[in-house]
Amino acid sequence: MSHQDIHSYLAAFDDIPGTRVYTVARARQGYWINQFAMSLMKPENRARWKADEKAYLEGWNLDEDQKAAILARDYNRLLDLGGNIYFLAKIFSTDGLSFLQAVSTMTGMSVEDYQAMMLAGGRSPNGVRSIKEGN
Amino acid sequence: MSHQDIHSYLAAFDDIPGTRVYTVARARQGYWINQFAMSLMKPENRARWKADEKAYLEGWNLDEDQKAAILARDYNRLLDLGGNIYFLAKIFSTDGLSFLQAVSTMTGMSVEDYQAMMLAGGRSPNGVRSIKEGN
Amino acid sequence: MARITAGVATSHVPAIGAAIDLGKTKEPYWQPLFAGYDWSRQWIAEEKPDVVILVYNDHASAFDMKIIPTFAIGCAESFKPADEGWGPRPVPTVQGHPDLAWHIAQSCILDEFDMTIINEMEVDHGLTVPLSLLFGQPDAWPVKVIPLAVNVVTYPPPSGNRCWLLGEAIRRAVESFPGDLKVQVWGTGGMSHQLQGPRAGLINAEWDNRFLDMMSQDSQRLRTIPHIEYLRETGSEGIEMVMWLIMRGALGADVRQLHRHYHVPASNTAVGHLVLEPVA
Amino acid sequence: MARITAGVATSHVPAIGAAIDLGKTKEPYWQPLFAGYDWSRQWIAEEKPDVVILVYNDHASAFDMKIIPTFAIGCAESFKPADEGWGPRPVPTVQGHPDLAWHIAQSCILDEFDMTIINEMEVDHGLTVPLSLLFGQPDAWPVKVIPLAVNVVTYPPPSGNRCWLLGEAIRRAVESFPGDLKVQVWGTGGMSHQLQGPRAGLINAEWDNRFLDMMSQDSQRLRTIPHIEYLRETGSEGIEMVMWLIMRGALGADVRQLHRHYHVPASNTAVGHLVLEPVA
Ligand SMILES: [Fe+3]
Ligand SMILES: [Fe+3]
Repeated sequence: MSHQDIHSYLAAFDDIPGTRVYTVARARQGYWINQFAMSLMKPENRARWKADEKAYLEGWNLDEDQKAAILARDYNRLLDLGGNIYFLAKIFSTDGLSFLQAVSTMTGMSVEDYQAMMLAGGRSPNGVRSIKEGN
Repeated sequence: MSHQDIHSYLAAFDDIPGTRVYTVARARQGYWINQFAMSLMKPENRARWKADEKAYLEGWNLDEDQKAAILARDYNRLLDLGGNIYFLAKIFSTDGLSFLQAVSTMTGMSVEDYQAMMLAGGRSPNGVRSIKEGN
Repeated sequence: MARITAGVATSHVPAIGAAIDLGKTKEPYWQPLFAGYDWSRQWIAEEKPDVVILVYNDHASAFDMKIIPTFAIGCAESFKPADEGWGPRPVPTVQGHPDLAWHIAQSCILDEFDMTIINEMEVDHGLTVPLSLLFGQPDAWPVKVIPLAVNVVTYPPPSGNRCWLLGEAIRRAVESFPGDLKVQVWGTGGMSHQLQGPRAGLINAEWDNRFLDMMSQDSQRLRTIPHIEYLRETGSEGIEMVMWLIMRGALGADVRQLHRHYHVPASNTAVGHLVLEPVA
Repeated sequence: MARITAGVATSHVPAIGAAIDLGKTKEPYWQPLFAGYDWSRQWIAEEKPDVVILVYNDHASAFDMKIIPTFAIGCAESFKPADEGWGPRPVPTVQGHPDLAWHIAQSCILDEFDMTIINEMEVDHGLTVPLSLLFGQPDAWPVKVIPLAVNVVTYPPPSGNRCWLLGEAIRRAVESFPGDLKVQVWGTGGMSHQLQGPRAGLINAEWDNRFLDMMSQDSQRLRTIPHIEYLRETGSEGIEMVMWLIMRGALGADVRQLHRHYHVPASNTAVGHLVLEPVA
């Protein structure tokens, strides 16, 4: 067993275009975004959330940026602030959105165009493997 | 790394006199004894327990044997029924007993005699290592 | 003695569960996906395994950020479907096999795997969608299930090699369990998918199919695939495929491929499915 | 770079915490026990470590039977003392070192240790009594602490060899942490004690002292001691000594013994204490 260095392991993730890997740095930054989102697994919490989103967010140790991104359903911004997609899924599921609908909002495409891309076989990996290699 | 067989690993434990190792079999049998005991870590639960021990036990999926042993503070019996000493400690701590006081009740000695034995260097391992070997 | 009689790999996309639950499996979008499981449903109905060790990942359902176990084995009597934000799936409660689960947990710890034992847990689509794909919509699941939840959400997940080694340890454990049980190991998740960011929607059918090939033809090579390769080639959530290696490691050196299916898309994801049989 | 500058071993008997909290350390019963820590208190005041990686076991305080992690590393900002049935100990909240803790967690997972990461946890006497023994009663602990909780309650605990290997992995992790930190590793629990059944009160001073010898003289032999030997020779709770091997493994091949203390009894337990220094 070789002992890989965690720094080089992590550094490679930044070389993938259009992707935020849920590293520890992100997990720590987004801790309360994710814990808030997870709370929406309980129907009584979903009811309180739907009744008054702003009031519900007060209980969760979130900063103004994080609150604004949640209220705006700005998922790319939420990823940058440390949100993880599986936690964030509790927010869009509560909104009645599917993974496909919510995910498309992060790509700059309309839901229809995104759906059509998927039906045609999805996004090609060519050109989006590595920023450095440009492949 | 050699692959030790779990059956021979566990069988050896039964050869130690006067000892109940907290194996999985015991952990499964005593699950609710231990979960009940753990609940006494909260002051509000301790208050309810002290006010009416029998009533408090109703919430915990315990059989009559287990309830009787808890109410009697029969710690050897509780070990046989799957209790673990670190969980049971929440019961005797709530009673205001120290580990030494509670532990002595399992040995057939008075607290004073047990305490004196400990001051004299404790119980010798000679003769209580193995039932089979008699050493 | 108990024995591992087969391995199953399958994606576990939540939309597949929704399609089943809402009776949409015959719709044109879904029909070709489900058709690829017809053979497997027939096979498993004849095969009648007693227990499935179901390797999956929890998607922020049973575990929040307070506690992140690398390998968590479910030893409970039963496991309720989790409410992931739209109510629990209308599927039966999953019945565990505590005797075998605890036996595996103990054996693996003796074997120097640092298991986390779970006695109360809800299970999400990662576990229930594979059951629906193989068993349809019964009133009760016709098999006992031992959930094995692997962290592939917070980095780093376990290496592919570590997953393979755990599979080998699970096999040793199963074979030392007294009692005549037919045990299957299922590896779930994947294949290509990325659910986040501007690169979302990535699918790499070529890489996926090479991976499917290697499961039966060049399996030792699978152990050496680094995490970054899954991410670059198959999207950020493609990392779930490391879990297939626990299944593969449990089957021994050689396997026969009994069935194979690959379909794009299910929602954002490339669906891959294999049925493998160990060759003595 | 961060470096491991010393290892400390010590028992963590709850009654010792009570004696300190109630101001009884000068009483005849307790005086000889505490006297053995005088040298260490002075040493550590001069040594001024930045961080202690404190290996201990949770005694049914943070973890109930729902979840049993083999190795759980505390990555939180701080950890409150647990209420073990008589109210929390009146000691300061323990301050963590999340940067180093997460670094170790990640590095050890890459190194194929199946860590459980903990972000919220209370800590019991297993962790706070060693701090009190070394630092007395300050208003705030003069060191950051990374709790490393090892399951030694539900069988099987990790093997001695696995503990040693984790120690080695922790050392590699610490040495790859950027930033100039003096890090100590403490192994706690033991020595001889049995808290249950008719055999309770067992003390084996001869075995304990051989174990203390081996920590600096024949340390590779320590890895091979099977669980059953701890149980037979030192009582059922003597198994806690496997945790010392994580500390010892982290110090490297050779160590110098700076201080040693052995005292019977503290309540039901034989108290052992070592201060060790790695030899380059
Ligand atoms: Fe998944
Ligand atoms: Fe202890």
